[in-house]
Amino acid sequence: MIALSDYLIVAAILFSVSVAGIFLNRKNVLLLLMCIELMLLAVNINFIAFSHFLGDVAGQIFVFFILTVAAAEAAIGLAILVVLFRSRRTINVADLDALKG
Amino acid sequence: MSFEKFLFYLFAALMIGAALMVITRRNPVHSVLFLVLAFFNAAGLWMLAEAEFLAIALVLVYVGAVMVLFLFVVMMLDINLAELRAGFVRNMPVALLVAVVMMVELALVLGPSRFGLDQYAAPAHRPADYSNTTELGLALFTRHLYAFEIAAVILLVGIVAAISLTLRRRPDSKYLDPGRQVTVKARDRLRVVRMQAEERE
Amino acid sequence: MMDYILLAIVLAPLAGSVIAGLFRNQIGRAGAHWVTILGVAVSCALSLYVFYRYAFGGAPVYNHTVYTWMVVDGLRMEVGFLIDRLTAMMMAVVTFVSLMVHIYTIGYMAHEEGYQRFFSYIALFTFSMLMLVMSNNFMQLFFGWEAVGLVSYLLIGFYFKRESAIFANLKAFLVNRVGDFGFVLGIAAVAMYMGTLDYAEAFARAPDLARTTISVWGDQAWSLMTVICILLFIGAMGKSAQVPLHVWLPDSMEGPTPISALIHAATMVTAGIFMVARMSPLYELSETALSFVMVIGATTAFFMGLIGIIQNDIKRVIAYSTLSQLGYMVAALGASAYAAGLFHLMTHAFFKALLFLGAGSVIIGMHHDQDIRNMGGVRKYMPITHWTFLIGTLALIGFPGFAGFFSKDAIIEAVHHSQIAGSGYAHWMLVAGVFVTALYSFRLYFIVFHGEGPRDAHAGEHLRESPKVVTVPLMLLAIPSVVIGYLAIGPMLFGDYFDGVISVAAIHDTLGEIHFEDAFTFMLHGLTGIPLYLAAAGAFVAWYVYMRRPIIATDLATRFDWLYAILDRKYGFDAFNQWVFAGGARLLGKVLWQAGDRVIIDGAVVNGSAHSVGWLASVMRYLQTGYLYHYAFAIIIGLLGLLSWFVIR
Amino acid sequence: MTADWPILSVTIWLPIIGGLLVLFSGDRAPGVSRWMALCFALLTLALSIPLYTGFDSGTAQMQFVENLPWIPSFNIHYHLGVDGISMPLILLTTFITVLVIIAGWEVIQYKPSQYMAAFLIMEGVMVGVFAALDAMLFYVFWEAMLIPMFIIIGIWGGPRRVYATIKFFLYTFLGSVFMLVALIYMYFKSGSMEILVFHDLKLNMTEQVLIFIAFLLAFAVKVPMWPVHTWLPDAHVEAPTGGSVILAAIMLKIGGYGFLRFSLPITPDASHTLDWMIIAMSLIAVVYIGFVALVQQDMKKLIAYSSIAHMGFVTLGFFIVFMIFARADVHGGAVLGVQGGMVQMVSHGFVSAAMFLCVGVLYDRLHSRQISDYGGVVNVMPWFAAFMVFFSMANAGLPGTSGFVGEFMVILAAIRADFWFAVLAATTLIVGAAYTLWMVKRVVFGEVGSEGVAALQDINGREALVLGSLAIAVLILGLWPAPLIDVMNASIGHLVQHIGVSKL
Repeated sequence: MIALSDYLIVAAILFSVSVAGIFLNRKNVLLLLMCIELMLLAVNINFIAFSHFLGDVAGQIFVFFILTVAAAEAAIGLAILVVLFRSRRTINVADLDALKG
Repeated sequence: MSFEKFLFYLFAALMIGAALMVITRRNPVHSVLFLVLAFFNAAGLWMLAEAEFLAIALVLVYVGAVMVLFLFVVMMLDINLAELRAGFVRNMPVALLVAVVMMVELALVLGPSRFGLDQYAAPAHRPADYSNTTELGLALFTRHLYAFEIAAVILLVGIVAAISLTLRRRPDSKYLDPGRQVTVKARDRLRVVRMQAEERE
Repeated sequence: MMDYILLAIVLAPLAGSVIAGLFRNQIGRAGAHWVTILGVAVSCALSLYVFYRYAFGGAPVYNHTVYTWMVVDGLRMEVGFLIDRLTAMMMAVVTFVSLMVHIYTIGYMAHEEGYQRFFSYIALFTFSMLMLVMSNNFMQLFFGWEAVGLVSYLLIGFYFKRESAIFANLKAFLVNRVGDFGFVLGIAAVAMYMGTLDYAEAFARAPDLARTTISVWGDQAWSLMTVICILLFIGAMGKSAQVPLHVWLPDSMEGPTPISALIHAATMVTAGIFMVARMSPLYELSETALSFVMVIGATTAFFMGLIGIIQNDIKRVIAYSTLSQLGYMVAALGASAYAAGLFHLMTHAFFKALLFLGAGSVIIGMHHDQDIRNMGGVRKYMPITHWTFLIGTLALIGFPGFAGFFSKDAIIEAVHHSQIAGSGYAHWMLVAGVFVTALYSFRLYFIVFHGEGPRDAHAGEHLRESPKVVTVPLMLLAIPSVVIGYLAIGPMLFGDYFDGVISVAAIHDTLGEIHFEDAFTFMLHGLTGIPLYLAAAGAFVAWYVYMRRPIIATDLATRFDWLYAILDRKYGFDAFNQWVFAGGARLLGKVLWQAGDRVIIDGAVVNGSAHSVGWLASVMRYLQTGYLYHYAFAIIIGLLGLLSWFVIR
Repeated sequence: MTADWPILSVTIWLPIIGGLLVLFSGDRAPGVSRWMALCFALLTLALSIPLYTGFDSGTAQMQFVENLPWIPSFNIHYHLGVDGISMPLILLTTFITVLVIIAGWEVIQYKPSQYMAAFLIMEGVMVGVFAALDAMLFYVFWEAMLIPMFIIIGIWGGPRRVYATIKFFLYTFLGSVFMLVALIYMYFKSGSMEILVFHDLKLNMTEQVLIFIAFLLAFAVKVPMWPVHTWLPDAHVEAPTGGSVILAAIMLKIGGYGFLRFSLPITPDASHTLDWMIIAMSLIAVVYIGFVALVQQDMKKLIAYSSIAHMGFVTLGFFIVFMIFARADVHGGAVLGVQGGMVQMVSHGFVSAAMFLCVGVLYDRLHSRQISDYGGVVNVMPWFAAFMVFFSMANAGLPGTSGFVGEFMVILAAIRADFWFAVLAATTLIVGAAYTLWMVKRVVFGEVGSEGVAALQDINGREALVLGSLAIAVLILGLWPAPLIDVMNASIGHLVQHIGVSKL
């Protein structure tokens, strides 16, 4: 039988992979966004698994909302990216240092 | 090993593999496509966990809409890939270290010793006429209605924000402003100027 | 009836002042002097009536409240009038001299700017002085005390364009404030220990507190009465210009001459004398305070007179003479001869006002030149001024029969009979002062009125007698300067005039030891005393040195140049105050401001904390690279750390 | 006693609503907004007068009480009421606001409607501070007060206004945060936010000392006491005339009011234990600040420093109470000191307002506050000079003006605590006269100092109205303070009795 820990470990691996992705592609905003999507996916897997094993539908509700917010976030993130690219002709994070103290 | 277990490992392996490809591909288009694959497999995992509605929703909404949006953007932008790849190899050891440490630690926390079958027995399968959609709908539209509406608003705001951010008003395009047309006054259009009559020379 | 009369006495000058001040443009110059003179005349007439009622009609003491200023914590503070013979006398003197000065001013100020303002001020002064003398409590006394100070401030600075005038008025006010500092503490002590500010109640409770001691500094016990009396007397030292708070009075001569006559000779400066006399039930309980008073007074009387000898400004000579005479009065108070002090106050008010107004008349003739070295022979041009001035001078030096003779002789006798500490010193100072008085008075008289004529011949052509409005007051003042002493000495000093008003302890009753039958025998007795011969000697020396052999004066000045320098610098009081107090205060202020406020509080604490925050931030900003991935790493590392903590724990 | 209409609420909210209306009226028709503002201010003044006429001076109870639940779950109420301590200050507020609005009539040309609105809102909020009987409500008004002032100095201020505003804001804010902590602590202890409940709340010595210090930080900054006074000169110098007037005349009083409403009755034992500290700070304020004022070159700074010295009298009067209690050989005097402090506050409200307005009159004409730029003003502005000398005399505490009454009472009380307190306090007679009259000498008297002075115009009717009404107020209070004293008597008597009883 599939154990709860199996789901959790899969999600943990997925999460770690996406963390590694953030490190590897630190200059590419697009990939950063994708890694965030993957992280959220890992989180969602956890929710689904807990919902399944605890027999509580609330976990799925959470996933539902996370999906909603993630969609909105992706849309706005990409929109910002487009605007950014239009004005700067680049999406290199290293060039975006307006917040430098 | 039961069929379920097999499916689980299959989906899981494919998902992790696809995720690894996402973060290592040189071409972002490929990354997005592998991301789609990862999502598909995740949907399979959700199916196994009897979250059918969300699995379908993930495929339809997420893969169908969000990922396609990603694809559009990636293809639309003319990105200098070499510049963005710089430091990929240099960061590899750090990335691996962090990832492995995190994975190990997460495994220690989340592993079978705490969340194995001994602690949480696998739940019984749902009967065939059980509708995940119904149950989710019931919960969503009763107890969580308020949150649901907020989510709707967030989506709306997201849409508006995305559009307004990317909307470009072209200065050369001509258009009519009905509001100004309606409120126009005669004196805005015509100015009567009193002038001294010039003497004939 | 009495209520209304008293209110009218006080309010009539005030009304005149307010009208002349606020509606000066509407009523014009003539309106201003008419309205104020009317006010003061009403006040004067009623005061004389009140004086008549008390002096001859034997009216009972009037002590009533006009309104309650406030009642707080069991302490009633009221505005009210206490009318007895002392008050009645003061009212009569104040309003009479004031009226004379008002009339005189019409002539003196005829061509000056600020005519209405001037009348408004002097009427206001009359009001304030009346409030002071008619008060029945300490609070109102202080009100009048400060109000006359205010008017004095305004009037000294009347020529506000003149730097010396506005310097002098500031100085006058501040020095008076030093006195008031003591005065208000005295009042506070009275309120604290007697629980009342009303004279009658305070005096009634005073004997019970005669043996009370308080510890002011450390454990040393001080007699309460001594502390109170000395504190109150510090106020009197300010107002009546006693050493060392006398410095403002000579400078106050920057004001117009009528003011010098009214405020800085006849009335305001005598407020201190009046106050001490009024407080006689308190002073009698403290011999230490009386000694203090007497020594201060005697010192002032002699040493200020000396300075008068070398002054060249006609008004300043008289000012130093005023200081000296005030010293006589204060010394009399110290000898418990309150009546003698008040008697001298009254005679002095008349003859000193006369002298000042006479000097003013000369100044008018000299076109506002006040330097006596430029004068001379004025006698020929201004006969009335000359004769009245001579009368004033004779009264001042104590020529037998003139007013000053009786009062001054009584004071010297009284001090002679006094047994308290310092009376010996005081007696010799006062006796020596007689010689000095005669010397400077006749020096002034001879230089101004005799001699060849004005140094500037051109000035002589225009020199003529002053108009009637000037000379009439002179003549009116000359009369009491001659006769008032002879008439009043009997009842005032040795009769029952001040019975029940002034209290003198039996052991201090110096006046009682003077043998007195009537004024004439008193005068004859005076002919045998040293003071008269000293005065005559002074007058002779003045004549000899300044008329016969002027060379002697310059010769002496060069031979005793150190003495001359000391006198010329007025014993260094002014320089000392200027350096130590004015300069010191400014230096202290600068140090406190720059070092305390700016450097320590603002620099170190306030801005220091702000700067340290800024410094910390400037260090912290290097952590803010602005690169997204740095923040992301920070988050992840933080996550990792948190996770590790969970695992390891 | 309760009126049949909510007089306090009206006094608070009418000007605030009026201010908002004026704000929305905009700057297109400045005349309209000025008149609107004046009407609202006058109306508020008129409506606040029943507070005096309907006041029952025989009782120390709160009057004109309004009590509605505000945040019921935290037991916080909209609770208003006045006693003899707060009522005169409310009237002072409504009166001064009218004058400030008239004084800023033509002077403020930049965004006049916002200027007027800020003052109206300020008025309402300040009345709220005085009237609040619920600590939370008090705190809200207390903090709200900072905002209009911040704006007034920040927008219409002088060249260094940013420094001044930030200093002002941080100083006062720092203090009030500690006060909030104290209030919350007492809320948890008593379960109520009622100030009157706090008065009877039992607290042990440690609690009292900590609460006292927290309050002290808040109120001492506001008063301001030495050594937390340095914000005041800067704020005054940079503030527009109206801002200075409100700041000096009313905002400083809120600190003094706080001592009477919070520190003394809530923590009597701590006040007793630490009174030496307050007395020392007060006396230092009187003497030290007096000397500092002497050397100021800027008229506003000089008056600001003199304000600090005068407020030193207020705190001195409040805190000598315990030492007077301790003296066996003296009867009474405690009430005298507190009353003296109160009278000094009201009087200082008039006098400092007038002094700042006088400087404002000069500043409007010559745009300089430096004493050295003036001289001989009396030659060209005789009426103004008369007012200036009069108010300077009041500032120096001349009897017959209001400035004397409070100082006199406090000195009379201080000598009962210790002879030397009175000596040090009385030095203000000399030093106060010195700095004020020296300034007068250099500004008003003398030959015409410069061409700028020669071109000065005497005060116009509007300025005469403002200064004249203040002069009348100063005179009335000086010649007949009994009406003010009578109103406060019962409340202050009750207060002194209350703080005489230990809470331990």
